[in-house]
Amino acid sequence: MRRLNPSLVAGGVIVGVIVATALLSFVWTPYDATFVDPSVRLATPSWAHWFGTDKFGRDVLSQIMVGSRTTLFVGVVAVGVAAVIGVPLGVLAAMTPRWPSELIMRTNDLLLAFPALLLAIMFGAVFGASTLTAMVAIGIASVPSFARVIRSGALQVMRTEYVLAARAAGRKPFPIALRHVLPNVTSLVTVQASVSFAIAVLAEAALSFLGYGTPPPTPSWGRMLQESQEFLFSAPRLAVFPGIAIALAVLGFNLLGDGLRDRFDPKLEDRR
Amino acid sequence: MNVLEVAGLNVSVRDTTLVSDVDLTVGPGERVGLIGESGSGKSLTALSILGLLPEDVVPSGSVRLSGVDHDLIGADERALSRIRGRDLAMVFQEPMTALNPTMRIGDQIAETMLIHHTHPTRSAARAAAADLLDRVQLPADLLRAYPHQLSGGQRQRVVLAIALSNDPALLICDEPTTALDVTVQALVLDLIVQGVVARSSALLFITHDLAVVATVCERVLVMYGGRVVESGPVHEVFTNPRHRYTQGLLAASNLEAAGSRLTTIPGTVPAAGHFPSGCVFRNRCAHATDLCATTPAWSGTSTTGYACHHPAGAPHA
Amino acid sequence: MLVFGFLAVLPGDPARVALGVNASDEAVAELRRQFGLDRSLPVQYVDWLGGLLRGDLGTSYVSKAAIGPQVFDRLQVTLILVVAAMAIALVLAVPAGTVMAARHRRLSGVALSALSQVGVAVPAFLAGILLIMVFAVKLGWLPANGWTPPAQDPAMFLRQLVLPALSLGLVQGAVLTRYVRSAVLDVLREDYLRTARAKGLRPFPALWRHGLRNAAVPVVTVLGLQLATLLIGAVVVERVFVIPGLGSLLLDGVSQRDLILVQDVVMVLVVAVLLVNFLVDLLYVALDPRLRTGTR
Amino acid sequence: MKSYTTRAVAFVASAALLALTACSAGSSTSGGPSAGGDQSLSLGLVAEPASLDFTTTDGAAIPQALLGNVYESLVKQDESGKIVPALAKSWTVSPDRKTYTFDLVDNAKFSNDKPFTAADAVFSINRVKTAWTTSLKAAMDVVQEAKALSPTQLQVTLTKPSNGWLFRMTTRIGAMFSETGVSALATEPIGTGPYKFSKWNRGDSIVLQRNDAYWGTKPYFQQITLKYFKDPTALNNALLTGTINVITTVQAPEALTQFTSNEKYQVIEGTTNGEVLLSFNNSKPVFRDIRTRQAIRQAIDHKALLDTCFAGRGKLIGSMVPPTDPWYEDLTGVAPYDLAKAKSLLQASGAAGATLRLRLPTLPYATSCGQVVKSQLEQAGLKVQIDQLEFPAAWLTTVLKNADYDMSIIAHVEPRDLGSVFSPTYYTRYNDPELQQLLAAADAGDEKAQLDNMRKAGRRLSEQAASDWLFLLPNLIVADKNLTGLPQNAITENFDLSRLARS
Repeated sequence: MRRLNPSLVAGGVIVGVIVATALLSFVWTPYDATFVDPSVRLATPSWAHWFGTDKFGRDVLSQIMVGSRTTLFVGVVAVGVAAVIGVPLGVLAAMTPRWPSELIMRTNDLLLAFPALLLAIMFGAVFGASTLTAMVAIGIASVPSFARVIRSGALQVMRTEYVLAARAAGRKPFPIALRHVLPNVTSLVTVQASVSFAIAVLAEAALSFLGYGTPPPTPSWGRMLQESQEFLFSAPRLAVFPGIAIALAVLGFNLLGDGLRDRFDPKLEDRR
Repeated sequence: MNVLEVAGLNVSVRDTTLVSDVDLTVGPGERVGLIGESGSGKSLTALSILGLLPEDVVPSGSVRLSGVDHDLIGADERALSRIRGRDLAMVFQEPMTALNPTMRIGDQIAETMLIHHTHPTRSAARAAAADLLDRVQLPADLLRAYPHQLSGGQRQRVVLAIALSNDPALLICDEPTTALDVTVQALVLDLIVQGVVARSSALLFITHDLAVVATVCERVLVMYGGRVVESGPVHEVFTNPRHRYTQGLLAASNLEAAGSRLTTIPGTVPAAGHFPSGCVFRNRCAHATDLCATTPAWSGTSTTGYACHHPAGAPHA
Repeated sequence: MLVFGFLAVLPGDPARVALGVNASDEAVAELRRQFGLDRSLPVQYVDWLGGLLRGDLGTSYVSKAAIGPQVFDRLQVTLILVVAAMAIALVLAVPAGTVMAARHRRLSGVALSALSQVGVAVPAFLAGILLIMVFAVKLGWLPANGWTPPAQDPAMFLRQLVLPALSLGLVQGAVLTRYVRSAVLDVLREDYLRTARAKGLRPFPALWRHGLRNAAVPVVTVLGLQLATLLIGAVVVERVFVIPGLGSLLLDGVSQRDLILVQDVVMVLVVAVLLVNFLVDLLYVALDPRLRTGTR
Repeated sequence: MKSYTTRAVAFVASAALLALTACSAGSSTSGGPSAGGDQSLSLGLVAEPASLDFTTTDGAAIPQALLGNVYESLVKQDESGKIVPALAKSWTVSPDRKTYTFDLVDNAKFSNDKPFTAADAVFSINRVKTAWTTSLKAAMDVVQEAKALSPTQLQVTLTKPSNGWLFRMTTRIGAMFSETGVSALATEPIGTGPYKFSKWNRGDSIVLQRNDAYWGTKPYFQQITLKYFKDPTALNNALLTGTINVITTVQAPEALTQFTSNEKYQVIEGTTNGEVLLSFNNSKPVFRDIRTRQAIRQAIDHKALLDTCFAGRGKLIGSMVPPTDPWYEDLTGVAPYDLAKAKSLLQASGAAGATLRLRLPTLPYATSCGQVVKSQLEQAGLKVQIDQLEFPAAWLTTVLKNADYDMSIIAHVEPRDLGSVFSPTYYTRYNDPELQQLLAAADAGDEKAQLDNMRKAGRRLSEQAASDWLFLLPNLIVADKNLTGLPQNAITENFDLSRLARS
């Protein structure tokens, strides 16, 4: 009889709602989220436009809905990149002898010094500004933390009896990594992924604020927030909806990460 | 008057009862052993005496200490803090982790005395700490050492010095030598006994090791499944066990029958909360009958007796 | 080196940016020659390295001013901001995280915990905008933005520092709180804390005397990481509060394709990260005597 | 084309920098420093210069801060756009309109204490050809010789008559430098103006001090701080909380309401030289057909666009001529909004359904307007793909240099820039010999010929639909109520600080 973990439930529900919204937005939104209609610009919330409209007369609710897609895309790409590079790197650092491992981790530390922002701007300039390039940059910038976490997890696995036994039996490092180490760090990867997801969502918002985020007309919560700047005085609601959406998404993924951590590592149940 | 009187102690976590109805007394200067396998509830019993159970583990019943005019169960933290370390001290099982790694040994010993104002000044407390180290046969220059610079045996002696620093009325030791090398076990045990004898402190000694109980204690209580199943003077219990569990335990530890084939108790200790009702031992007991489904009553006096429907050394019903 | 390679493939050219819109290709080529951009990349790189060894960070293509003093001015500004924010974060996070851990099953702990989760979820610039709206625009208690060097006008410096430091500190504090909480929870489970209680210390004094120093080790790690990433990460808050910090300098450098400047800033960051790592290691040793003898 | 003087165009150097102005520097108006009272003023500006040297660095930010304030020119424009005396008390033009003789003031001094003489003027004019690197220097190509007849008399001979040259002398090209004061232009400008450069806090502000040895009427404020803001909201907040006294360029027109509704502030709304172009790459096959270009112009509802992306501030224009130019005429009727007409034109030209790349610089107004343009053009049956290019670097290289684009949106803020923008070598790739002839005739002719030919040129551009003109950026200034001397229209490239005063 296991108590339901409140973080997991709350995080799961929030993330579920976001995913559902994103899926729903493929088949239905109240309005075309990018349709510009000056005749209804800056409408206050009403039955026709639940969240009102922005300065282009676009429906805010529709934009929030389609924006959830961007948010998920942002997270998936960033986390994907970080995981695909960071996990093998972490496992490698854990399995190699002292000095190559040191080298990997030192390089890793230095990569931390390389600002994600700079990377994002450069990528944008080289490959063209898009959500994708910005997020690949954010992903690369998240590699160090991934590698670090995975390495510590993998080190623990390497010390377990079954790995020692496998090594004693003369199995090659690669099969050991594949059969023993990777499966045992998946829980860590999952936890780190949801945390990085939240970070990526925040990073997209910050990049958008600086004008390096998702380019128009793709709806994005970060850009909505940025566009709402000049209306802070006259129509603060334009900042409120995307602001809440971003905070909720970050909250959701953080809670999910905490919940998963408890679930995978019961001895840390209190920890959250 | 007894130093410690525990009556009807129950310990439970949420809906699971871990310790049931434990009665226990320790007289002045008396050395009492509490014996049982892991999971038998002996450590929980000790922790509930100190009031240091984890937050969600709840004790009930009564624990009284001589010289304290209130029950320790249900007492507030402030009152308990005054007692702990002064009247009641404890040595834990794991010397490697029991000391603060970031604090010098001397400060850790002196702290106990400073908390309870048994030595008014820092320098007096430090001098007393040097003296205590000497009594556990450690050089005084270890005062400035950090725990990691000491071996396990040395650390356990430091823990002992801390526990004895305020001449407690009762010292509780929870498996103090289990984690130590065999070679230093004897020394530590010796120091414990010397320490309590020198201060006329009472000792409650928790262990699973019958040989240790035999050397250290005068009286012994046997716990299984969260209950005291037998108690009495060490010699009597060990030579003439009445409870079938005690009997099995003695046979397994092979104290007497040296050279003969090792016997074990069949089955394994159930997980906490999964002990059978009635006699907690009946699912592993060769003598169990339907009668054992009811909880056996205590036979004998409060200090010597057993709880078994089919005690050893008695004709079968 | 990475930076060098990267900037070389960036579209855009500092000479062209400097000359703007209608520059002829000849004029751009001439200016490139003046900037030394016509040389091969390795030559430029070695040149820069050589300057670095002499302690010379070089001269900006665009402003023609020595970069060294600029970078250090900006670094100083950002450091003041970040350290102030970190101080606020620590002051918030240590007590809050400790209470959250010590009372993690009680309402007060859970409520604080929820609050910190929300804090983590708010982007720092949003926090900044809200703080400005309330304390500067509506209430008029503090200036909305700007930066005054402390030597010039200490009172104004402090007044202008409050809001940006707060907006950065609140968010970082919320993040830090979670690490403090988890570190304290770990410590609470330690045997030595039980020993301390057995000595007669009450829960909070026991945690204070025996727990904090031990809990500090993981917290210091996070603190170091935050400090390093914030040197540039603070740029968004710098933008909101119009603070001439290192992040803004880097952004300007990139947008003007001022290769040397960008290279220098990244260089400074790398040094800063190494320095922070070093300081963190020193702190470890100060905090944990086990690390002093060199053996584990 | 060569003969046309306007070679240079300044782009909006950063976010919507609306070229700002006032009329000429110096002696014109209101009183000297009042006794007591507030002697300092802070102005909030948008784009911080990267360097203080406008001889090698382009962009509107440097002349905006320094020209007319720190540097002065021989002649300047007054509020109505007329060329009036500055460091030259008067001048005469020879009958062949090739030789200009200037009589210079005799009491002007540079801030390095050297007197200003005709020799400095000769030095400054020649230096444009030798030391300047920005493209603006081409405006001096027409000068054959400059010589000092006496310390106070300068003679300039042109290779051919040019109306544009004297006009250009009112811009930064005409700035007078000291022969001994050009060693550190990027960091220490030295000029004869009413203000002296005092300090530059990079990333934050430029501080100017009143030049107490100024030869003309001394300005009101003792110290003026030009503070730079990248974030429009921060700029607004700075005024609201009293950190600055003036927003010289309102970037977020939607936020104006918080000032219009407040007693403490005055809002000035006028015009500028900043034409916001929806530019076409005329070298692309799809734009070679005039019907496509016309269709695009008629598919855009300019009024709705202006309302949407610039809060209705600004003025609708139909060609590359702002209302402050003498040859302005209202050409908004040439291509009125007519969706049906646009659709049929597109059908006729075969461009219907074509996909056009709209490559936008990362500037707020471009991003905003781009989205409206996309939406409106798609209603007319075109497909528009928006691309954002980092401004300035990526945009300059990709769009401006390589002309790798179909359409873009950018404000051209240089005065009288129609010839330079619509040239076959410029990014518009607009090759129109008839236009070139009109411009050449205008530059060489007398005043009437100039007027006629320029008017024809403006009309020709509009009728040929060489690009679409979305709107003219407004001169939007918000300032403390009691501040006087702020320019109504921004038609020069400097922001005149010498006329500012408190009432």
